[in-house]
Amino acid sequence: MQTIEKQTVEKKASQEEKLKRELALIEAALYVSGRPLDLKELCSVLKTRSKNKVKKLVKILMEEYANRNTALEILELKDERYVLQLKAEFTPKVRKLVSRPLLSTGPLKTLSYIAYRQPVSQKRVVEVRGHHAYGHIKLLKERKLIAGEKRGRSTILKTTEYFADYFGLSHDLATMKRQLKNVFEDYSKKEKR
Amino acid sequence: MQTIEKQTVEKKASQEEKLKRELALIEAALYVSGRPLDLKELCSVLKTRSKNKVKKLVKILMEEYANRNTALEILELKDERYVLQLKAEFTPKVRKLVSRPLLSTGPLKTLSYIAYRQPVSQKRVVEVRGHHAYGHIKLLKERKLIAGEKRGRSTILKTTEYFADYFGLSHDLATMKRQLKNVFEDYSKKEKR
Amino acid sequence: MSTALKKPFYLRPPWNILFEFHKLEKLTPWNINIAYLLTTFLEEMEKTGQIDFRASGVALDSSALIYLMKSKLLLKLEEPPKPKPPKEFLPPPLFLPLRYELTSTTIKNLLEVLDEVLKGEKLIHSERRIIEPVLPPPSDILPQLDRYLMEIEIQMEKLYFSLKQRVKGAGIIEFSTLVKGLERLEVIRTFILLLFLANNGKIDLWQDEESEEIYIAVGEQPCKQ
Repeated sequence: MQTIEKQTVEKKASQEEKLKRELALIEAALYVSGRPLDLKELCSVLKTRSKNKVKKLVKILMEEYANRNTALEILELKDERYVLQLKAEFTPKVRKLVSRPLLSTGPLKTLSYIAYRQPVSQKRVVEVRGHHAYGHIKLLKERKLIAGEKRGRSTILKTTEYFADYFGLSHDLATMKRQLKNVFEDYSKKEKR
Repeated sequence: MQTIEKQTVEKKASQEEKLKRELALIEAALYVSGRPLDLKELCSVLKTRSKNKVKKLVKILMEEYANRNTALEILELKDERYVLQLKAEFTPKVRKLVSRPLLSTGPLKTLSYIAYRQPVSQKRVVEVRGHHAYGHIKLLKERKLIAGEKRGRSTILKTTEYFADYFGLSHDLATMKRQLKNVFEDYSKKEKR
Repeated sequence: MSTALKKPFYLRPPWNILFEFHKLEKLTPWNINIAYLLTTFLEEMEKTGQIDFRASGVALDSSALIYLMKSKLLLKLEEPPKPKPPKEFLPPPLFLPLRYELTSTTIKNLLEVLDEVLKGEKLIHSERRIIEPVLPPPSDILPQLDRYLMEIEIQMEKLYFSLKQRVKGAGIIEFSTLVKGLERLEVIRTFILLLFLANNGKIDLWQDEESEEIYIAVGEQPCKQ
């Protein structure tokens, strides 16, 4: 006959096992999807209906990732969505290894200008970034990172919600611009070093 | 004045920092490429010429991953190549989240033809697949799925190691073609039934 | 008389600059000392006794032109410099976060499409085979074909129309049936027209490997892509 102590230890061990498996499942889901997943999607992977349980699990996983202090991070986005991605600081160092088509530096500069100055007229963007910017704007629209809006004879450009999500930024314009300012300041500090 | 002890501690800390950064860089490279990388590629990310150093670092990272005991693993393949991937047992559980195809149908057809007939001249591929194939070939090269080689005035196309890795085929051309033929024949037989 | 044939002194440097306008354009006006040029020009003219009022006129004209160029440059310098647009902060590029994504294409997908591609390849093979054995050397037929070729568009339309009628809109007809009872030259002409029609995508052609019969498919065909 088993003693109560032994039973408790075994139960604890099996609970830990279960937790590990569930965390691994969430990690697997975030890894393969390569996009933000909402609680519903994560629930379906874990075969549970409890959003609360999944939320707790994701938080544990996020913390584990943060503690490991490596190249990957799990972020929480608006509306309780979660994404696994490479930390931005590593991007320039490993970009060349990506086999998917990426945007090159030119369009990315135009994007950051639009994000920083939005809402901004297309005319102004072209003045500042040069005539190549027409092509960049087309490309950025195709990728749904920016959207244009006709106002009289001019086109006003803004970033999209998809853009905010992709970068884990706020959907509120003022907050986003503040966030971006911090990003750019960090960046220029690093550049100066 | 600093004591020798303090200096030693500081030196050790900075060495640990450096190690962490290097491990994170390797992790970053393996994560974004999504394919096996050889020591040369990893050396270029770490900006070092010492394959031995990189090998040691990858082994440490492999061990870390093994100890974490989660959904991801780093494996060593033939010819000192390393890959970060989802453990096979998790694939069935998260497959439903994977919906984006590697390529759309047109380029995929061109790729399948090149794989089956390789080494094959670009001219022949365009003859069989039509003029769109020029665009497909460009795309497939960008995605590192095929490579072209000039032979006199014509270009000979072949699939890459990445192609073989992606579809789980041999790197040896003759073996790969035999594998493709076998699977293909099995497949056509089943279709005819 | 010999002096008249000799090149006048003012066509030599440094005075030649006043007489060769194309050279003038290439020089910076500030580098030309007009006072020196004109003084020495007069001195030289007096010394040699080659008094030529036309040359003096041209020299004067050129001097005026150089003055004009100099004053234009001066005016340009005096133009108030345009205010520089305030320097705007240009943020660094925003690199998109990199996320690995597993893709859904499997080897089964690859082989599914391969099947279709290889069917297309077979078709091209047979089209090629048709071209090689059936055509007699061009020298046999070309002289007689001249006028015919000029009317080829009309002939193609005629043939396409009759093909469509024979298959009642869409369908397949054998080449042997199409040319039954025709003379050899007519058969060849019909065949060439078929190649043109196939090239324009109006019809599809293929040849049976064993019977060597050529089949002509007219109307909507399943897309090759």
